[in-house]
Amino acid sequence: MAITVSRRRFLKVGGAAAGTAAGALLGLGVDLQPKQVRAQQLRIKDAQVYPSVCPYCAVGCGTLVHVVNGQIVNIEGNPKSPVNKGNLCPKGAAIYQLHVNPNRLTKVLYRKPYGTRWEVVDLEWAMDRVAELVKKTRDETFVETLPNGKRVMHTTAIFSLGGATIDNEWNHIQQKLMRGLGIVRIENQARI
Amino acid sequence: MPDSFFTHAPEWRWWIVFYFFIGGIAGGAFALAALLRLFGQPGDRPISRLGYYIAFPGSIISGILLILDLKRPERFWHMLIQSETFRPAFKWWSPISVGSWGLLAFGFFSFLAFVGALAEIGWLPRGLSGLIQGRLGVAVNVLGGLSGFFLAGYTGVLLSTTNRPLWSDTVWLGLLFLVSGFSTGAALLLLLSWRSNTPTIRWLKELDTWTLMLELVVLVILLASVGMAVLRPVLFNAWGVLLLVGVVLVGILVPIALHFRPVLGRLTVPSAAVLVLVGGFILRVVMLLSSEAV
Amino acid sequence: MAENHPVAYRYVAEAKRRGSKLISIDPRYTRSSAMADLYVPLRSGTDIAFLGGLIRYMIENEKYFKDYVVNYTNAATIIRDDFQDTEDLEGVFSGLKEAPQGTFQKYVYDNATWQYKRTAAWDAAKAREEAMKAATFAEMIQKMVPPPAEKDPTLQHPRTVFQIVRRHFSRYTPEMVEQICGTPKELFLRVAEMLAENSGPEKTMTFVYAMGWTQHTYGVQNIGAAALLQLLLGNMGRPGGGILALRGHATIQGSTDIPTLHHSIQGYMAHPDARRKHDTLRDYILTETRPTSYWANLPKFMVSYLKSMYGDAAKPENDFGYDWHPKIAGDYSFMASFHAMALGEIKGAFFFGQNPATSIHASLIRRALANLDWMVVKDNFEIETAAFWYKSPEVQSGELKPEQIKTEVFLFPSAQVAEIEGTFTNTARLIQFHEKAADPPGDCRSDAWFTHQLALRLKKLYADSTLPRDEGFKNLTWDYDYAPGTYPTNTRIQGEPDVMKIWREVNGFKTETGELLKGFGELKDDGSTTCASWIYCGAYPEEGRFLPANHTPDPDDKPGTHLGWGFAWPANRRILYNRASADPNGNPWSERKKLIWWDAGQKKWVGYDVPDFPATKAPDTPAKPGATGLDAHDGKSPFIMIADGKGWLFVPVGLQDGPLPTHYEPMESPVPNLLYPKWQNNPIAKVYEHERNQLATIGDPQFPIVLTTYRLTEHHLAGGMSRWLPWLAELQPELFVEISPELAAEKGIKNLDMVRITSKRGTIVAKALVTPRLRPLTVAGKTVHQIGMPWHWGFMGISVGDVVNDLGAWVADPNVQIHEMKALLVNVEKAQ
Amino acid sequence: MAEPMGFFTDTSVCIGCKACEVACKAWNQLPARNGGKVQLSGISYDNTVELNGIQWRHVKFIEDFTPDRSTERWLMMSDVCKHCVQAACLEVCPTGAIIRTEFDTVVIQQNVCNGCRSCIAACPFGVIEINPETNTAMKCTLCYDRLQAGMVPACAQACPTQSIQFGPISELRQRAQQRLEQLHAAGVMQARLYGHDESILGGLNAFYLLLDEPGKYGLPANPQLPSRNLAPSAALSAAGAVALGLLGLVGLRKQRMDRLAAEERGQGEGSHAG
Repeated sequence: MAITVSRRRFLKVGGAAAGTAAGALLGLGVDLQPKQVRAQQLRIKDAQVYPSVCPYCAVGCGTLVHVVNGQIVNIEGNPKSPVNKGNLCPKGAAIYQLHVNPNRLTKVLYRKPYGTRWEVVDLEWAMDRVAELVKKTRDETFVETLPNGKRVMHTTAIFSLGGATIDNEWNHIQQKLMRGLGIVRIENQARI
Repeated sequence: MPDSFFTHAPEWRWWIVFYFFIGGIAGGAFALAALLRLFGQPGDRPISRLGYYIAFPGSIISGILLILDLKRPERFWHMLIQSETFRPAFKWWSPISVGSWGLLAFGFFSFLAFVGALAEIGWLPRGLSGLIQGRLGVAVNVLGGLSGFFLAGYTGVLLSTTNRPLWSDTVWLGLLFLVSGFSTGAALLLLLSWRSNTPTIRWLKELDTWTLMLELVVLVILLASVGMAVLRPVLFNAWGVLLLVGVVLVGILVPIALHFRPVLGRLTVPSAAVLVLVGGFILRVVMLLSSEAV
Repeated sequence: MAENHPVAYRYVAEAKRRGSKLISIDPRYTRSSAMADLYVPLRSGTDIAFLGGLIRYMIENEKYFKDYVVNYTNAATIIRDDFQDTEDLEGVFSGLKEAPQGTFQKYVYDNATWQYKRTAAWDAAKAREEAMKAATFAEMIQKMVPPPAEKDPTLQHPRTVFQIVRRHFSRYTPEMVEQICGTPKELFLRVAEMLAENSGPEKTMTFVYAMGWTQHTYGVQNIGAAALLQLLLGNMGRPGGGILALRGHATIQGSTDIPTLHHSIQGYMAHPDARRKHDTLRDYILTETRPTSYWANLPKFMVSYLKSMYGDAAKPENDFGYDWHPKIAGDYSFMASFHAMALGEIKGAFFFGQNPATSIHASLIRRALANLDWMVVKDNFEIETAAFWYKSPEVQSGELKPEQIKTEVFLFPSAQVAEIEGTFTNTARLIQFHEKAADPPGDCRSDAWFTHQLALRLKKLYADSTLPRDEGFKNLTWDYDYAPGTYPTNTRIQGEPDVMKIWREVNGFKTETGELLKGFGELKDDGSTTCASWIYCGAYPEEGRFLPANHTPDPDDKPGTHLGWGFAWPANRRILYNRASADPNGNPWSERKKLIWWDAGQKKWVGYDVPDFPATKAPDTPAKPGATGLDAHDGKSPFIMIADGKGWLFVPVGLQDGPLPTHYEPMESPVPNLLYPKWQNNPIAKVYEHERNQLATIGDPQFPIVLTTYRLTEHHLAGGMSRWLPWLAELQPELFVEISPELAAEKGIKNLDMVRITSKRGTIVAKALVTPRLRPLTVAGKTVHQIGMPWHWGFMGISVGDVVNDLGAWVADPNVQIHEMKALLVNVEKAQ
Repeated sequence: MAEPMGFFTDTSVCIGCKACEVACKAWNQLPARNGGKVQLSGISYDNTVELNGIQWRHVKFIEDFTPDRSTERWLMMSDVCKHCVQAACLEVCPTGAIIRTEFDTVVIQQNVCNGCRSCIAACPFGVIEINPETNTAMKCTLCYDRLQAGMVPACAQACPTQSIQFGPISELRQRAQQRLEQLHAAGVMQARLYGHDESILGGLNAFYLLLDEPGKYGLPANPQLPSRNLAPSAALSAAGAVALGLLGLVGLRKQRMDRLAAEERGQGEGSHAG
């Protein structure tokens, strides 16, 4: 409080010392403005908070996700995280727009062979179709042994790419499913 | 770079240019009318009434222009009344606040004078002519005249009370606009009554010429007060040319010359008046938009 | 670092406030350079020359940390007499031979001559034969223990590692560095002095790198050179030391640990491979186990892994299902796979959150996509890969027509991080859990949902198969559905797998009781434990205790290892090989730099971190001759995963392209190799040959300018997570090329002009950003211009631009098959 | 009243990452310019170019290199509303929309502002602009809502290098002084503070440590209140009004004299002073 008083006092004195009548009066004028307290509505006041992690680079900044009525309303740095202590980079600060974004896809898009446009298709149908295609291609291209007699039990005609942006849990079940099927062309971003 | 160049333009453009121009004319016309009422002869009355006819619609148009310029026009009343407490909003140190009240006051008095004038010519009940006659008339004219002067001049003060290039780099803008308002007010009166040649008209002509000379002097002082560091980027371009040609030459020097050498015969007075009006308009255009362009 | 990992840089900023010095070595003056005490320009791709110069400086001026080097590195070890260095063979090591078919290489190395000289004769083949007869895995491993290596602790023997290293780098003089790198000699010497001053018992120094070091045909050797230097300076295993990889994806570490990569299986075990002696489980174990290190436990890791795959069907009698497990038989890396796709050898593809249509030599990749029968893209936005068939430059130019592209394309919308629960592993190996905050919109689903649902469908499709080839898949355990009655009720989405069930499998448990494992020390090689990822074992030590979700940071006045926040593999250790933070006797090297130390009273290692060392193994413990595992190391050997417990200055095994880093030029270079004129490039670099994959010649007059590519803090990689976000798009709205005022003047280019950039493989346009942050360098007596381009752009999204990777070449480092986008030759002209 | 709070922005550690810009937009739900579809500015890495109604934090990039690179500096600075103790915007605002809060910060009440833009012209730093979505004047609120909840403003929380520090002004001034001394001791003699004391507009509640002259960063060297011009400007105008009035009166008097003279010569119309 002490500092406040001195700042205010300076204002008045300084204003008067400035010499011009207007300066003094106006300095005073500003100073006379009452301090106003206006109750602000905090957007996240009644929000549920979920600790999360930034999905961009590998620093692993902690974030907090605020949810009101099942909708994400805010995502910001988690001050408790020893990784970032609440800090974020511009990407991390923009995570909200990864979720709430008019450009976001919400339906499965499908393009027929030789098609010229996207079609919106049913999720279940698409899943069934992909499963069929995987089986068909695997069955057609499966190799049990190489010409040199080495047992390989694999297919190299199916390629699974990606993973570095996706949870460890997915990486685990994806590589397990692929290797379980004998699909060995598995890659992610780690070597590019 | 001068400090005023680190600021942002408020984007006060055409609505405000017209407001400044019309408000200046209205204020100047009323001030002239009031002068004639308060100190002139009965023979001056037609011209003073003409001043009232100009002032009141001018004030209405001014108000409309001002509101149109707001980004939230529906909140124009926030200028006058605090929206949360419904108490009057008045900051004597804020030209825009004082100006709003000034325009309101001017509108009020010019309305009274307008009604009085209509009563005087019999379009409204005669009794209302007391608004511009007798004691009440004196009050209306004094207060209205003062608010007219205010309206013509405060717009320049408003511009100076910013941190913008040119505007805030001088304290002469209020005076310049005031003088210009006076001259353009007089010019409009002259234009509208160009067929007559009464003593009032001669007075007006004389007054306008002197006012134009004063305007030229003020403009020169103003430009000198601004300094080269600001003038160079703001006016050493098309705007400066416009100022020289449109204001100094067309709006001031030529009308003055016409006053002394009425080479156009009957058309001299209206021509000069039109030129003064054009010059007054261009003055607002240049003073506003050259700074806005920075 | 300030540029791409601003939040990691926060600690550098803090250190700088306390007086630390920061050096930025970069072809471009970056945001990190702006913060640095010293900015050092160099020609892109000459890091080994620069680091080699530093190595030479430290050795010749005796600035290395002698106690550390003698005790903790293999400096004293003597190498076989028949080893020949690049100095002997004018640029290559002994063992170079013609490459077999299908490796995309001209030459490969046989590393036999790079080995330690043993104190006794050692016939590995014979030992292996003996081992195959052993009854247990432990006995097998025991038979593979070689006799100890010869050493000379005085480091004077001419064939000691130390002397070989000294000779190898003797030509990397400051003058040579200046000639090759274009770095003024004085600047180089200031760097050398600063590094030396800031290393030793009282101080440590760290290297921070990203793709500037890795994306080269000698990327691994770049890192190796830094490791060598850090070992010489005693900066490994100590707080404030090390070499920090700034990795670019949230769980690029996790997806390497749990590898969605072709070459390895869980926990850095090699993928069973038909090209190596991996025919049976025993073969595999004998080939892959390093008997005298912690890797002696590999049979436990491997058997537990196989149990996690095949469950109860994995039995000792069937080698725990080893025969069902697929084997690789070639290079299936990113570029190799797109090469195969370009040749029509791939029929179907999944792209999960990855956007290859803007990746290396992207125009070739986009053409390859048209060869697929089907592809699945799973992403948040309609990325370039999904849209290749109607929006790619090749379609725009008329070369490809949608009506002629057979590919059946699926684009599945994805849930985003706050809509999924799961874990990421950051670049410091820290596994952190993120909660699910809300349901994703519409048909957006987590990737785990997708894979789980796909697996359930495939399980059904194969349920009735009686083919032997399908037996493995039928036995593949797939139990991730929530237990009845436990599915979350606050969601409209059905069919998500239970993350904690996945973790049960990753962490591992006892097969008899189902009891979760508390650490990899509990793993067994008899099938009584199952564990998918031995390095992640212990993250979920008991029901209700999931350490990645731990949220207890250290208070401000505590050491700051934050052992209560998340879980860092292995065993929650924060600094690897931290035994090296104490001196040979177990005392901290200095008070300032203490981390863990030997407490003689308690007879154990104590300190701020979890010791990366047997907890009660005293510093004076001798090595047990002939023993396996860590018993083979003495108490002064910090590097427990390494065969001799020492940091390797000289790397006898593990590297394809030589035991020591050697300067070679990038595949495209404006100058010849000044050091070894006979060998311009890494002799065993890979080139994925294709008619469209041509390379410029040395000093090619058509392509005189060096292009380096990079990322911006405002964008993320190929842009799939940034170019669609208005808040990020407006920060860096368009592709640009950074050009020095000197080059701009030469080419008549002004700021914001459209510029055409052409490589041997393609042409793109970009806006010029003329900036003094780039500068011409004098290299080998001639002026070399360098330009820089961020590569985030593509033809979809809010912020669009040409694909910089269209300029790239399919060439690769032979160790890890990374490309060389950091040093290309191009030409630059004003467009129109 | 609570203690005066504010920002100390230490530009010597600013890495130009723009986290502050995005964190600000995210918290305050401000849109990107034209939905993010904009053109490259060509001004170093600065593509947001200015502070305005939807850009309450703005990072400036100044490339300061000599042709031979003997001097090489890339200055970066996160600019923001200064929350002046003597605030020009607050001074001129006619509606009372702009208030000084209990934290001594300056806030534009969005439900009051009617978009007259006098604050825009008044601000000596070019901070305020109209937000095209609300058509009201907007600028940094110093996260008034967060402050009332005891939280740190979004930008300061996001800033990875503590270039943006938030706290009580008295404490920030001490920290700034220490940092300045540290830099001077390290030989960075160009370092200086800007707005840390009353000499600039009574003190800036968002003040800076700069590595060069204010002008280099686009900051006015000697910003002033617009009201400095009010009294002289008004006085001149008033004097002008008097002068014009007198001019008119002189004319009228002359006219009357002429008329009286004419009356004396012939029988003119009678006159009454009106």
